[in-house]
Amino acid sequence: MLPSPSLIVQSLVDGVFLGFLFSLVALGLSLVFGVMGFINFAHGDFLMASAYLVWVLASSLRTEPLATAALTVPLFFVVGAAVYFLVARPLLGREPLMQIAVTVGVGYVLQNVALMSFRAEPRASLSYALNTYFGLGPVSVHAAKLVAALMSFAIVVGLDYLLKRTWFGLAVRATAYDRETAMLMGVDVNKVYVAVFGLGIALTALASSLWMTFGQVDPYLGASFGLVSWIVIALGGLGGVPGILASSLIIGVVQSLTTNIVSPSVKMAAASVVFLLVLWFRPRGLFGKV
Amino acid sequence: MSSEPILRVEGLVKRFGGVVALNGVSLEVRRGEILGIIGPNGSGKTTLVNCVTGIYRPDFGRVYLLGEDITGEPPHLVASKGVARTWQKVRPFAKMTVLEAVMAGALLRTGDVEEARREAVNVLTMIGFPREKFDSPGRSISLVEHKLVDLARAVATRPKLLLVDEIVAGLRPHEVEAMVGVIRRVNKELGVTLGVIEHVMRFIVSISDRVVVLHEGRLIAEGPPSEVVQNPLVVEAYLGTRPM
Amino acid sequence: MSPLLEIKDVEAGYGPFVVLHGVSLRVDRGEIVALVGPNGAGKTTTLKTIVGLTTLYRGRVVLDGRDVTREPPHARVGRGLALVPEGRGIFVPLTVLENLRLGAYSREARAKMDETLEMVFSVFPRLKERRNQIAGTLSGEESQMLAIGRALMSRPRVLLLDESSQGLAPKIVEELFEVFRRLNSEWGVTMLLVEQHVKRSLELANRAYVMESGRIVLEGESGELMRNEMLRKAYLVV
Amino acid sequence: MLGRGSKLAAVKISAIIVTAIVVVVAVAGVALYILTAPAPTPTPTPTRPKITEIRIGMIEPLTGKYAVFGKEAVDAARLIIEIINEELGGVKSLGGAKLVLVGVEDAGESPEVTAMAAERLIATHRPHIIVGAYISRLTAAAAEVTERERVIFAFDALVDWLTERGWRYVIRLAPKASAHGATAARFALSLAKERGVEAKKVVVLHEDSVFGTYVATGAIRELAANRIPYESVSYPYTIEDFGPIISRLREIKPDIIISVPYFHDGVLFAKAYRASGLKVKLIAGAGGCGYIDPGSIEAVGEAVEYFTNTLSYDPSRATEWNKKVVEKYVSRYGKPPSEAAGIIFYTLFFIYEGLEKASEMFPDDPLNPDNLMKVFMSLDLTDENSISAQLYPTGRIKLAPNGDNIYAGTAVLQVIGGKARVVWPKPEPGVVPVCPMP
Amino acid sequence: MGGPTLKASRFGWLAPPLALAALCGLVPHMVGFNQYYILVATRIAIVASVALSWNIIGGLAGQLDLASSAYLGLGGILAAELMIKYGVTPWIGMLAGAAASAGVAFLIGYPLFRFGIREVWYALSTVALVVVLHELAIVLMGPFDYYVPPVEGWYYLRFRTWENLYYVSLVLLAFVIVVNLWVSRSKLGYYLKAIREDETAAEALGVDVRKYKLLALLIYATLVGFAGYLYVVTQRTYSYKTFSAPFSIYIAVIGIVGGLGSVDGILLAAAMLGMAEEYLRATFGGTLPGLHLLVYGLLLVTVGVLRPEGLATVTRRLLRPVRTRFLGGESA
Repeated sequence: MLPSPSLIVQSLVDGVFLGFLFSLVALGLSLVFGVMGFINFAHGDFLMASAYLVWVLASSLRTEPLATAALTVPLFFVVGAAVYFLVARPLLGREPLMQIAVTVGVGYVLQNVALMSFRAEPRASLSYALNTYFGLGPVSVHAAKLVAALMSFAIVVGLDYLLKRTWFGLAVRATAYDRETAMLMGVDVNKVYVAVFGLGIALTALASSLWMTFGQVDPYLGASFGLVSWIVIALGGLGGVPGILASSLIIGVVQSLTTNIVSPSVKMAAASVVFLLVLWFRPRGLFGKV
Repeated sequence: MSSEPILRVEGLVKRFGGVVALNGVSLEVRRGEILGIIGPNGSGKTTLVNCVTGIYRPDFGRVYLLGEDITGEPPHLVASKGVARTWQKVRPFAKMTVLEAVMAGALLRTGDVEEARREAVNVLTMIGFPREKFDSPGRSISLVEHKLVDLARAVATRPKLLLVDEIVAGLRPHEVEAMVGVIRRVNKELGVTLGVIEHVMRFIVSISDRVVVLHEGRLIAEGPPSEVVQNPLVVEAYLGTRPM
Repeated sequence: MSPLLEIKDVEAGYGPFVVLHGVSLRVDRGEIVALVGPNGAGKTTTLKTIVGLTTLYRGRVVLDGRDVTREPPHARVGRGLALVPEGRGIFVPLTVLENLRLGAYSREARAKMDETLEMVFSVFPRLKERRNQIAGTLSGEESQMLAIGRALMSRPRVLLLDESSQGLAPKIVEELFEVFRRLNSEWGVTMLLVEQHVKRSLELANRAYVMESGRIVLEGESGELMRNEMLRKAYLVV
Repeated sequence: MLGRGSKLAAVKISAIIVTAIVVVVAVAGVALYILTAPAPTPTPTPTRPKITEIRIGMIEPLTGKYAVFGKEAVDAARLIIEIINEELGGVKSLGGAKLVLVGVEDAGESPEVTAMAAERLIATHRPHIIVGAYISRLTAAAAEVTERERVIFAFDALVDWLTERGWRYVIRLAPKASAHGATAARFALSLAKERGVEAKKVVVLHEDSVFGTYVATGAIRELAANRIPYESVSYPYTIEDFGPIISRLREIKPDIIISVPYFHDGVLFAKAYRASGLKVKLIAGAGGCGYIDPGSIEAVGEAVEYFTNTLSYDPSRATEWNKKVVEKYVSRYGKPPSEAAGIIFYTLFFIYEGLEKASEMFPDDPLNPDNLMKVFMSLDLTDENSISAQLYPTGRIKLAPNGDNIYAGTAVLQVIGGKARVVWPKPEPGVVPVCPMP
Repeated sequence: MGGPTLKASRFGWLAPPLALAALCGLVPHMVGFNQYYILVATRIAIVASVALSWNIIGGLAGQLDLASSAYLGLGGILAAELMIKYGVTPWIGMLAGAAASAGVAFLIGYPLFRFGIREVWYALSTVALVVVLHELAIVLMGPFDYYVPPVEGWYYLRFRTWENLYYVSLVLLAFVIVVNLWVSRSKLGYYLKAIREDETAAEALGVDVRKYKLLALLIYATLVGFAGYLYVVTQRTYSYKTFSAPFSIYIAVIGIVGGLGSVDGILLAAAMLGMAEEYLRATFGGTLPGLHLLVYGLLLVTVGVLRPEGLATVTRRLLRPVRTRFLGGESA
């Protein structure tokens, strides 16, 4: 049976919304990987941890999940900095496999601390204001998702501006390209690393606030976000915010289409197949430079 | 002895972006000789080696090994056809022992590990590598030892032609002296034809049968070492007295 | 008067590889000092040691009477050292202007950036024309101008130049040396330069050091060295 | 340098020798094992030893996604065992022998881990009876071990085929999955009919695990028997976003949705449904959990109002023991028992009642698993003669040869005013089922 | 290698492996035929076999392969299905499984190596393979668990008690160890190590990098595919979940913690992690959900951060007295 056109349109819309959120998460990971060459396989798990914090705050204070970002984002920046000093810095320049193994260990720790604290039940703290749908032609739009997508987009564009137009951004881009020469410019590379790692983790906190306006968290939420982020980086190449955005949207739409037309069970496989094909035929990513 | 040179390079051109690293270089390496290839920094010496050994594919020009066109062949095929090289910047096998690293080279000509081990021991002994360090891992040996291992690795592949890229850079005078002996022995005792790329003229002059000079991607002089060194073009290229 | 830059009895290298075996040299205020010697002699390592990019085993680096041996590279840059690295070290994906701005990254330089930028553009008008271009699209000589211009952006007290004329056409090298002269005389920039154009750099420099195998083997007034047989030996043949 | 060659020849020879020796040792080990291994059957209890304790083991998911159920089951078991030992004085016919919870193993969330846990539980504590493991696929894995070791396994898992595999030492009192589906359909159709609500199209919306599929099959069978047009929509229970499913439902426009959630997908669906503004007459849940358990209501809030669900346990059954147990449970754990606890209630009391009878039927060897199974099969319990029946939704327990309760059935609860109220088979006093949903 | 002690060491180095083999062979007796402990030991032996197979691609060739569960699952599921549906003995099924794994490895490895994909991208590609198989299996097999039916005997390679399978696993482990030793002492091994160290330099020595990497991948996939059935039997079930990214990572972690390329270190790591994990799960799993995984994660982080060379150095240190006695010096 052919899927109805309205289902396809709906999938495209949902996929685009999802893609914007992906771009927010993937951007943080791509900064960490691009600037300091550190492979973080626990990136998604930080999102999960922060989502729990959002849940705790939003349900105990009875506030909008989005409002909790004011607290979680700075807090996770600090968490990111701490993780950088404890885990990432000793491993900089080591074999990639060691970085993968250790960050997998960090992910385990986060997942199981969450499990011990909150048990396995999924938790949700829906947005009060945004939890409505409205029709737009054949498509029904979930207000919370729309807001999440718009905010993600705004923040990603803002970060692009930050990277392109500020001294900090200049230092980050210089460090990413050539660490040693950046030092010769007077850039304190260590500070840049801390800031970038903290920023990457802070972005997952922000993404989790947006996610929690319509989604829910269990200890295993991070895995899919982590893998998707890596796939987005492979597709987008490194360094370019537009590349990240475009490939996030592609993955969002691919996942949404497979979910609706084939089965939700194979959405990660679809993304993985896209990843393998791109890797084989465009090893530098769909959008240029690595 | 056949008149066919071991290696013949014709009109090699290699560009990187806007920079022309090789600009129509043609040269020959004759059987049994030590050819010195010199030139100031950035004159295209290493690019020449990379084009010959298949690491780069030249934009124009051909490379012939004993008359066979090997232009653009992948490095491992070039190596198995008999062109070995050493590296200007050492590429140590940090976790392998010295002996193992050299065996990896020797295994090109044999599938038998024991034979390769004997060969590796022979080569290392011949180049005078200290025996007590045969089993040291690559990460624990000194720079000059690295250079020797690198050389031994390449020699162990039993090449027809060995391209030695700046092997004495960074070495102390007495080490350079020793290296002259090593290179000579490789040439004489094993009958390997050598292309020695070097920046230090003194070294080149003392070991080469013949010298070619590269400057800005072009061949500017060729001849016996003593003549080449006196060539005003060469002196200028090196000391930069005035624009050519 | 104490020298502006001095390194004393330095033993340094990269990880386990010791490259410099007890190198000492000094650069006085307003001087141009040349550091020459064959490949692999340790010239680049010496410059990198001055800015703190190598592993230092022994010895001290003193800038204007202040011991900076323990300071990280970015702090030394803040104190007025600038190195134009070998191979230029241009940030290829960034624009020309961004590269130049990075040169003025340290706090003191940032304040005077606009003024310095005008000065750099006056020395290298080509950079002004191309300021919004991606640095990767520059030609070899333009990249070299950019590298030097970028170093000047930090208003350095000592400019360290590593093989700046490498790969440039002779005419351009001529121009480049003219720029060095101007920088020294008009801007009062003190320079330590590593060059393969030995003769030309000796003509430019007040004094020079000759390195071989990680040691200083000769030093003196440039004119004297020009006539010294040892120098020819180091480079050419016995 | 005493000939590297000779050393290497030695290495080669040695490699062969090592291989040979490893094989020889392995073979020797097997031989030794055959000679010295103990007889594989557990030693039968000889003449009438004094039985002081009956060892009960539990395997429940305590980590992973299902931990919430496992923990509740263990809590319930501790309570019931305490009641049996203290209030009822242990198994009187066995001289007051106590039930002892010798070990609680974590079933994890994968069958491999569960099987491992079962191996360990049995090897370490040699329990007489094991209760577990709530999740059907985990239960099946544990049963593979209990069957081999001839330990009686009382399931608190619902999937039909657990009792269709020819296992000999298993019992299950709880209503199986398809019974849940059938009950939900029967309840929805009869309520709709009673209220004159149109039921032209029904969607069976189910998660696609074995459990969900069995429940859905039960519902579909019931719908087909009543000639009601239906459409089946499935999704994985790991689903994160119900948006697409809502779109499907929007297209199908069903009157009634029979929804088979696992747990977290139920929470998610309820929210998505409310947010979507979609309107159906009734959402009748089927299956073990979701919608009406305290956890769901807490997690979902108002969105789940008027949803119904089947339940293997009826917390409001007005029998003496049911009231008592619920009261004790609430006072100890501060929340009403959900299904996971309820199944444990009647299962443990059933075991207790069987043990009381065992010494009567098999005075020589009451705890022998074969004997015990015969005892369990012989029980026919009703509200009048049994505590466990009083705790059971249908009030009657008699096991079929495969270990399933012949009189199995479920209750249906509806969330009314934020509380789960029993509306089927008999509504709680003062409760009127709401249909159509406003 | 000093000459004088060489004579004493000719067969001396056999002592530790012999002691180990004897120790392993007697495990069932030492634990008093406690089925649980024997099963734990069996699983450790199988996991160690998989980790040592991984060592060929991961340790020797230095390719960060995270697809071991893909090959294990393919081999295991194929052998089990052949047995259940067609009554084919697992002895043949395991060979078929090995062949199927090798086939899939070729299909994925050929393009990857052809396009020079390395490091994190190779690792992610192998993760992608696991994800694709995982979800493909959901579609093909449904979300069900499949059980190997309760048949027993050597024909089915499945027994009422675990001792026999334990010895079969030991033989498999011994075989994998021999393959490891053989590979690392053969031309292939030297070439793989050279590739791990520096692909470009290896190529200049005449090493066909693509070919040898592919060869390593094929050996690894074949061995793991062969072990699949044993794995499935000790796990008791197979399903789409057999294709598990965490399990693949676990295997790689054993290889890393044990020390890349080191047989003794990996054996030690497999045994220690296997026992520690089971101990923690059994001890704390019931009271504090997730604690064993938490401790395991912390262990991973600590070992990774503080001792990145792996456990091999620890074993070296522990075994040094033995080695110097029998070997007369440090060996590589």
